[in-house]
Amino acid sequence: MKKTFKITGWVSWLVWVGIIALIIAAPSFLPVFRLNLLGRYLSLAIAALGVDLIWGFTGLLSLGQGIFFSLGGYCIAMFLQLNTSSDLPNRIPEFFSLYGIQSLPFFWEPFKSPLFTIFSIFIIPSLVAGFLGFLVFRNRIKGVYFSILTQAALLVFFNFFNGQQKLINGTNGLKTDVTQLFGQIVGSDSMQRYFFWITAILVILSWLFTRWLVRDRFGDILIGIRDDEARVRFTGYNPTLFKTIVFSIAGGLAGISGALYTVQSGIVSPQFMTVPFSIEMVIWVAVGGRGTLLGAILGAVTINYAKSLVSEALPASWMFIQGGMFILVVTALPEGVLGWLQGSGPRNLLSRLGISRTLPTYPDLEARESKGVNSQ
Amino acid sequence: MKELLKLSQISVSFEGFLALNDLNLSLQAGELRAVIGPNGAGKTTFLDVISGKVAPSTGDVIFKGQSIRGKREHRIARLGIGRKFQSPRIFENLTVYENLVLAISKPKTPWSLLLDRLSKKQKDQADHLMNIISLQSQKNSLAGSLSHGQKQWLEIAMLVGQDPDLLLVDEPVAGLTDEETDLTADLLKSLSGNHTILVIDHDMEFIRRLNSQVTVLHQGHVLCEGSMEDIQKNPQVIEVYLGQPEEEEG
Amino acid sequence: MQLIVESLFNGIAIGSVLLVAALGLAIVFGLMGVINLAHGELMMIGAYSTYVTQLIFKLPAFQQFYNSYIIVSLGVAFLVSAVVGIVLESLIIKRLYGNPLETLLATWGVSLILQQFVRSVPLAYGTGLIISLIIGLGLPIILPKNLFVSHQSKFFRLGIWSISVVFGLLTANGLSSAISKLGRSSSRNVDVTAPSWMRGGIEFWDITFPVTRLVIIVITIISVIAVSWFLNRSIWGMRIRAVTQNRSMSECLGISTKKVDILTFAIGSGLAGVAGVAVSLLGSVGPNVGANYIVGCFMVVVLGGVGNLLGTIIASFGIGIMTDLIGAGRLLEIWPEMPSSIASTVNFFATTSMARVLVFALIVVFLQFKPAGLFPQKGRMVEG
Amino acid sequence: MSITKRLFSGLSTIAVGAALSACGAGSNQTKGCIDCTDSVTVGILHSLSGTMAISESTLVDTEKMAIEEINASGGISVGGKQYEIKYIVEDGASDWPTFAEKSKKLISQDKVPVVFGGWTSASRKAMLPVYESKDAFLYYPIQYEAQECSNNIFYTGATPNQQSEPATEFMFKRSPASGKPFYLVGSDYVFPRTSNTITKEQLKSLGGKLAGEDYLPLGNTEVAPIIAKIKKALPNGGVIINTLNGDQNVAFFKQIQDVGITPRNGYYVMSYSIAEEEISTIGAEFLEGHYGAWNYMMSINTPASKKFANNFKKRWGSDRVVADPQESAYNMVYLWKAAVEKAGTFEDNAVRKALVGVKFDAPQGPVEVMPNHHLSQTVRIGQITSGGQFKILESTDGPVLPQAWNQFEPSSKGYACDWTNPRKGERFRL
Amino acid sequence: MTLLEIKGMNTYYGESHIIRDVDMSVKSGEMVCLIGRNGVGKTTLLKTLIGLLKPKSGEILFDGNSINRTAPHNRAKSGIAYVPQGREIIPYLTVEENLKLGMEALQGGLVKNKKIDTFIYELFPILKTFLNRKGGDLSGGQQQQLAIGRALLGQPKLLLLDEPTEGIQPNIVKDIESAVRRIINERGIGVLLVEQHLHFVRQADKYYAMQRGGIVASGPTKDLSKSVIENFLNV
Repeated sequence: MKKTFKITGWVSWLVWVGIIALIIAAPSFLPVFRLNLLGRYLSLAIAALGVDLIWGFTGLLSLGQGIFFSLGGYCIAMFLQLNTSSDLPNRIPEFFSLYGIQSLPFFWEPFKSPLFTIFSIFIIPSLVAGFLGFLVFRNRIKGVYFSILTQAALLVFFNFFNGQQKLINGTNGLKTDVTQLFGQIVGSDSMQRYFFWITAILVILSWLFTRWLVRDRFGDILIGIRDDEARVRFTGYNPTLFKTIVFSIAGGLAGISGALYTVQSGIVSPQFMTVPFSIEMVIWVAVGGRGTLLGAILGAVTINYAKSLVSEALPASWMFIQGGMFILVVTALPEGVLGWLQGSGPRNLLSRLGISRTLPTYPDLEARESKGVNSQ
Repeated sequence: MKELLKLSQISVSFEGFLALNDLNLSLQAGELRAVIGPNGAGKTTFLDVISGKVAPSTGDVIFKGQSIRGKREHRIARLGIGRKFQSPRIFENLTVYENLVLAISKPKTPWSLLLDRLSKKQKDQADHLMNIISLQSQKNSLAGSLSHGQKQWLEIAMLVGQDPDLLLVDEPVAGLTDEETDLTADLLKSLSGNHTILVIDHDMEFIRRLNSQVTVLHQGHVLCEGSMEDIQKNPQVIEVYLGQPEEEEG
Repeated sequence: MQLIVESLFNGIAIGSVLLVAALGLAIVFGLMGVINLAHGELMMIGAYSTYVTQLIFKLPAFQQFYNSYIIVSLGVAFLVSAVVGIVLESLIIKRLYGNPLETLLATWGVSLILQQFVRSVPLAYGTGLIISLIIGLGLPIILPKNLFVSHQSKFFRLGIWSISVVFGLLTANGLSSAISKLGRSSSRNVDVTAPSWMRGGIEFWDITFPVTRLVIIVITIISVIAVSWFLNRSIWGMRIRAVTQNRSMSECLGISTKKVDILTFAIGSGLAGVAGVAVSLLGSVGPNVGANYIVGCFMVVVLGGVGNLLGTIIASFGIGIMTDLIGAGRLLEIWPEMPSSIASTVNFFATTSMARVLVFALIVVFLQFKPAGLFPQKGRMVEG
Repeated sequence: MSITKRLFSGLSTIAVGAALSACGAGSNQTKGCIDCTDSVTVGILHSLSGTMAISESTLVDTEKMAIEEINASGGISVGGKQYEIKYIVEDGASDWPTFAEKSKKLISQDKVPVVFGGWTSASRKAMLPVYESKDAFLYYPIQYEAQECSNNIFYTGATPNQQSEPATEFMFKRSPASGKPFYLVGSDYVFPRTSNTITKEQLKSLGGKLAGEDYLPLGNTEVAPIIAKIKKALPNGGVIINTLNGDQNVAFFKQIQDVGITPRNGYYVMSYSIAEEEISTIGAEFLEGHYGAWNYMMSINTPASKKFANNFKKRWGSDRVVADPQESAYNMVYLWKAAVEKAGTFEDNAVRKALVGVKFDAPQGPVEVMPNHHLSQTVRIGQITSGGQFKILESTDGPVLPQAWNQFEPSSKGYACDWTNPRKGERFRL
Repeated sequence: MTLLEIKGMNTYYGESHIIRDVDMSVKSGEMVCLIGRNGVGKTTLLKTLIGLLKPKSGEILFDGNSINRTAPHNRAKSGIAYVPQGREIIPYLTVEENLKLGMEALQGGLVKNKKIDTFIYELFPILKTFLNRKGGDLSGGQQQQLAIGRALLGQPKLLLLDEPTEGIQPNIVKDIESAVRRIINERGIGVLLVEQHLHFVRQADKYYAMQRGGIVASGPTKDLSKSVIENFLNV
C-alpha cells in the first residue's frame, strides 16, 4: 500500500503504452460482441478508479458504490427513453402505460434536455454521495461502520428503485438498446462502436483526472487521512471536508461509469444496486492494486473479462474463483498485483530463488502496535 | 513578555477518574517550558486538552486572548498550536519532502491544495527545514524508511513548518541515542524565542540541557514550577518521584 | 388492547428472528472486532444441518423419534456451524485480526465459496466432510494430552486424521445410499418440515399465536440466556471477558488467547447455526438463505452498540416492532383519525417493500445522533 | 507468515474450488445422432447460479432432454440432410444484465440460429432489446404477464387469459370461496405487479371485492407483516391470489397455515407460480386444498403426458417431477424443429415465418403457434392433493387463443398483435 | 539456585532500540531491584521477560530452559507472574473473578482449581471485603493489592513487579512491602522489582541500575550509596 508510481514509474508507462495501443487496435481485430464487452469493462474501470480513490488512497471502504453507478445509468436511460418516446401516446415512455400512468412524473421532466442529462450523469451521483458522506463523516464514523452503513444505504436505494414501478419501472429497469440517439438505434453496431471510443477516451480522461488529484498535495493528504487521520487534523486540515469531497468525486465517477455501462449493456436496473456488485468493485481494485490507479483499471477490465470467459466455460465455478480471489488477495497479496510488482514483490521473489540478495531493512518488531502505545 | 496560553482550573475526568484536576498554567510568548511528572500524572491528557482532542470537563483554555475550549482539532491547529506525538506520527507512506510540504501548505483547504502551486518561499522553507534536520539527502525517501531518531526530527520539523505560535512536544527523545538526544535539545533551544515551546519528557538529562523553566505535574495538578535547581531541591517533588522523604533514609 | 398485543407479538416474532441471527454476529463483532460477512452462510449451514437431520430422522431406525428431531438439530446445527467457524478462524481470520476491513473482504470471499459449495457438492459429502472435521478436531481434545507431547505426536495426529477421513467417507457413502436426495448435488432449495406438534397456532384472546413463532421466540430466549450464562458465569466465559477487556494482561496471566479466539468464534458461529434452525422453520433452505438476513443483522449490531448484549436485544425488537408497525399499516389502525396528509405518507410506506426502506433509513438517521448505537462502549479504549 | 506460504494457501483454495465445480459440471453427456451428417448449434440461456438457478436449471434439463430425443430420432432434416443438434449452455447468473450480455454472445459470437432461454420477466425484458436490435430470435418458455408482443420473441408460456383470467373467474364464481373478497400477494417485480393489475380490472368487471394487495421485496422472506394484513383484510375467509416468487412461497405457505389461513377456515390460495416442482419443495401438506392454474399438469392422464413424465424421470432421476414450465420448454424445442423443417432452412426470418401455424402434439394436448407468436393452449384449474399433484377440476374444451394485449386492462383493451400482416404488427386496434 | 538468567538481550520497540545488551540474573528467594529513571527501559525489560515483546537478540533462561520462543501464557504457567505498571486489573470483572484468573497459571488451570487460597486475604484483608466489586471500581492502592494477590495465586517461582508503589498512599505501600517480603521468606520465590521508592529499594538483596537501556551498575543493595542513587534515581 505505498504510493509507488513515483518510484517505479516505468512499469506504469509501459503498461499504458500497451493499453493505448490495445484500445486503438481493438476495433480492428475484435468482433463487435467482444468489442462491446471490452467497452463495458472499460466503463467499469471508471467506477474502479473512484473506488481506488476512496479506498486505496483515503482508506474508506464503500460497499455502496452501486448506488451512484445506477444513478448515472438511470439518468442517461431516462433521457434516452424520453428522446425516443415523442411519437408514443402521451409522449411518455412505453412502460408507463403498463401501470396506467398518463403523465410524466415530475422528476423526469428535466431529462428531456440533453445538456442537463450530460451534467446530471456525474452531478447527481456526486451530490448524493456528498450528502451521504457528509452525514457519516461529520460524526467521525469510519472503518467498518462506514462500510456497513454504505451497504445499508445501498439496500435502501435498491428497495426503493425496485418497489417504485410507477416512477421508474421497478425491477425491469430502463432499457436503452432500442432507444434512439441522433436518429440511430443505440444498440446498433455503429453506435456501440462510438460508445467504445467515448468510453476509451473517458477512461483516459478519468485516469488523468484522478492522477491529477492524487499526484500532489491533495493526494498526499488523502494518504495521510488513510494512515493517520488524527495527525492530519492536528496539522490543521479538516478530514471531514476532504473525505466528503473525495467520496463525492468517487460517486461522480461511478455515475459516469454507470451511464457508459448502461448504454453499452442496453439496460439499467436495480440489479446494479445489489450488494454483490458493489463488493465486486472493491475486488477489482484489490486485485489490481489499491493505491495504484492503473491497477484499478487493469483489475476492472481483466477480472470482468475473466469472469465472462470463465462463466462461459465453467458456469458454476466463477463463485469459487471469485471467493478464492478475495481470500487470496487479502491474505497473500494485500498490495494487489500491480502494487506487488511495483513494490518489493519481485525482488523478494528473486531473493527467495537465490538470484538477488535482500536489502537490509530497519527492524520492524511489532510495528503495528508501535503507534499509540506508550513506549517506556 | 506577553501571555500566549493560559489554562485556568482545567479538570478532565474519564468515568470518574480525574486525569486532570484543577490545573492552572500560563505560558509567555517565546518561552521554552518543560513539563515533567511521574507516570500517570496527566501529562498527555494535558496536551490533549490544549490541542482539542479532549474537551475539559471544567475550566477554560485561553490562547492568544481567545478561548479555544471545545474547538475542533484542525481549527486549533490553524490558530497556531502544533503538536508532536509521543511516538513519532508522520505519514510513513509519503516522502520526507511531502510530509514537510503538507505541514507548510497554507491555507489548508482542498481547493488550495489542488489549485495553488507551492510558492518559492514555501519550497525554500521546506529545504531549510530539511537542512536543519539533516535529511536533505533523503528528500525523496519514504518517511517510513527513516530511523527512529530521524522520524522524531521530521515530526518536529513538520511542526515548525506549520509555523505555529505554540509547539507542544511530547517525549521527543524517547528511544533516541545520547547523541541524538543532545541534538534534539539543541534544536528545541534554537527554536525557542521565535516560537513558544512546551516539552514533556522523562529524561532529566535532556530537561536539564534545555535549561528552561520546569513545571512538575502530579496527579493531574501542578505541583510546582521553577528552574531545574529549584525543582531538584523541592521536597514535594522528591517525594512524588522517590516516594519517600530523604530523611527517612537515615 | 388486543391490537397492541397482536402488534407487539408480531414485532417480537420478527425481532426474535433478527435477534437469534444477530446474536452470534454481535459476539464475534463485539468481543473480537471481527466483521464476519460469512455469518449468513454459517446460518445457511445450520439450516442445511437441520434438513439433513430431518432426513435422517425419517429413516426407519429413527422414525419413532421424528417429533423431536428439531431439538436434536439445534445441537447438530450448533456443532456443525461451530466446526466450520473453527476452520474459518484458524485458516483465514486468525491472520487478519486488527484489520477489520480486510476481514470483511476475506469473509465475503468465504461466503461466496460456501454458497457455491452447497450448490455443487452433494449434501452427503458435505456431511462426511463435517464429520471428519469433528473427529479430527475433537479426538485430540478427548484423548489424553500426553499423547501429543511425545515425539510420536506426529504419528498420532496422522492416525487421527486418517481415521476421521475414513469415517467421513463412510458417512458420505452411507448417507448417499440411504437417502438418495443427499447423494446428488442440487442448487434447488430444500425444505424443512416442522414436526406436527409445531404446526398450527394457539388461540388466545382472539389472536392466533403461531406455534413456530413461539418456538423461535423460545429458542431465542434460551440462546440469549445460555449466552449470558456462558459469558458471565462459566470459566471460559470469564476467560473470554478477560481477553476482550485486556488482551495482553490475560495472556500474561496464563490464558491462551489463541484458544479464546477460536472458542469465541466457534460460539458465534454455532449461534449462527442455531439461527439457521430457526430460519429453516420459517422458510425454505437454500444457498441464499443467510444472505437474506446478513444486512439486517449488521443493522441490529450497529444500532445496539457493538459488544452490548442488551443493546442487541433492544435493537432487534425495536426493528421488529417498527417493521410490523410500518409494514403492516398498523399506524393507521392505532390512530384512525390521522390527518390525511400524514395518512397518505403512512400509506405510501405501508407495504413490506417500503417499510424496509423506511426502517433502514430511520436507522441511518438515528445513527446521526448516536453514532455508536444505543449503548456505546464507554471508556478511553474506544478513543483513537 | 511468508508470502509463499500465504500464496500457497490462497492458491489451494482456488484449486479446490475449481476441482469441485469441475465435478459439478461434468454430467452433460449427449447421446449423438447416428444418421446425422451435419450439425447445428443452438443456444440455451438460463440461470445456473444465483437465486434463480433453483428453477431455471430444470428447464435446462428439459431442453437437453428434448434435444437428445430429437437427435435420437434422427435429428433435424433440412434440405435432405440430417442435422444433429448441439447446444451451448450459458449462465444468466440470475442477473438480468448478464442475460443480455450472454444473449449478445450467443448471437454475435456463436452465431446460433435460436436461443432458448429466460425465466423471469425481468430477464426477458433485459434480453428483448438485444434480440430486437440484432434481429435474432428468442424462445421464452414461461407463463407471463403479456402486454408485450415482440417480433423477435416466441412465447410458449401462457398469457394471462390462458392462466390468471380463467383462474380468477373460477375462484370468484365456482370455488368454495366464491363471492368472497380477494387479496393479492406477490413478489415485488414486474410479473406480480402486472398480473395483479389485470386481476384487479377483471375483479372489477366481475363485481368482486378487493380487500388489499401487498408485495414482498425479492430476497426478503419475512412474511409476518403481510400475513397480519391478510388476516385483518379477510377476517372471514376469502381468496388469496399468490404470485410470490420461489423461496418466498415456502415461507408464506408455512406461516399462513400456522395462523389458520387454511382451506378449512375458508381461505383459498390460488397460485400462479406453484407447479409440481414447487409443491415438492414446499411440501404438499402445506398446500393441500389450495389451487393452481396451468396448461400442463403432471396428473394429466394421457399417453403423451405420461411419456413426457417418464422420459424425464428416466433421464434425470426417479424422484424428479415435470411441470408446466418444463412442458413449455419441451414444446418450444420441438416447435422450433418443426418450423425449421417446414422452412427448409435454419435462416432466422424464414423460420420465423414458417413458425406461425405450426402444430404440435404436446404433453398437454395439441398446441398451435398463433400469429402473435404465442401458443394456443388448454387451460386447467387444479386443486393440490396430499400426494403433491393437481387434481384437475376444470379444463377448457380445447386450446384457448392467446392474447398478447390484455382485454381487461384499459390501456391495452381493444389491441392485438399479428406478425403475419406487416400492417398490423406488434400492436393494432382490433 | 539461579532462577532467571538474561544474556546479552536487545529489544526494540517499533524501530527504537530500547534494551541494549542486558545481562542479569535472579536467584530463588532473592529480591532483585531494577532502578533507573523514567523512560530508561525498565518496563520494556519486564515486558520482554513475560513475553509481550520479543527480544531481537540474546537469551532468556528460566529454570535452566530457554524461554525465548515461549508464549506469554505458557511462561505464566511455567511459573512467572507479572504485575504490570498500572496494575492492569480487568476492569469489568469482579475482584473475585480477577483473583480467580490468577489461578489460571496453576497446573490444570481454573478448571481444576476453584477455591481461592485464603492466605491472600491474610496478606490483603481488603480484598475479602470487596470480593463482589468490579475491579475497575477499586482505588489505586486496592487495585495494586489485587494485582499482587492475583499474581501470587498462580504460585509463581518468579514474580515480576513493575513499580508497585507508584501513586499509592504510604500506609498501603507499607502493606505491599511487607507482603512481598513475607512471600519471599515463606515461599522462597524470586522477585524482580522495578521501583523508585527508596524504602522499598533498600529491602532488596541486589540492585541493577539502568540507564538508556543498558545496565550501568549493579551489586548488593547495601552497597547502594547515596551518590549512586542520585545518579540514577533522583530528579
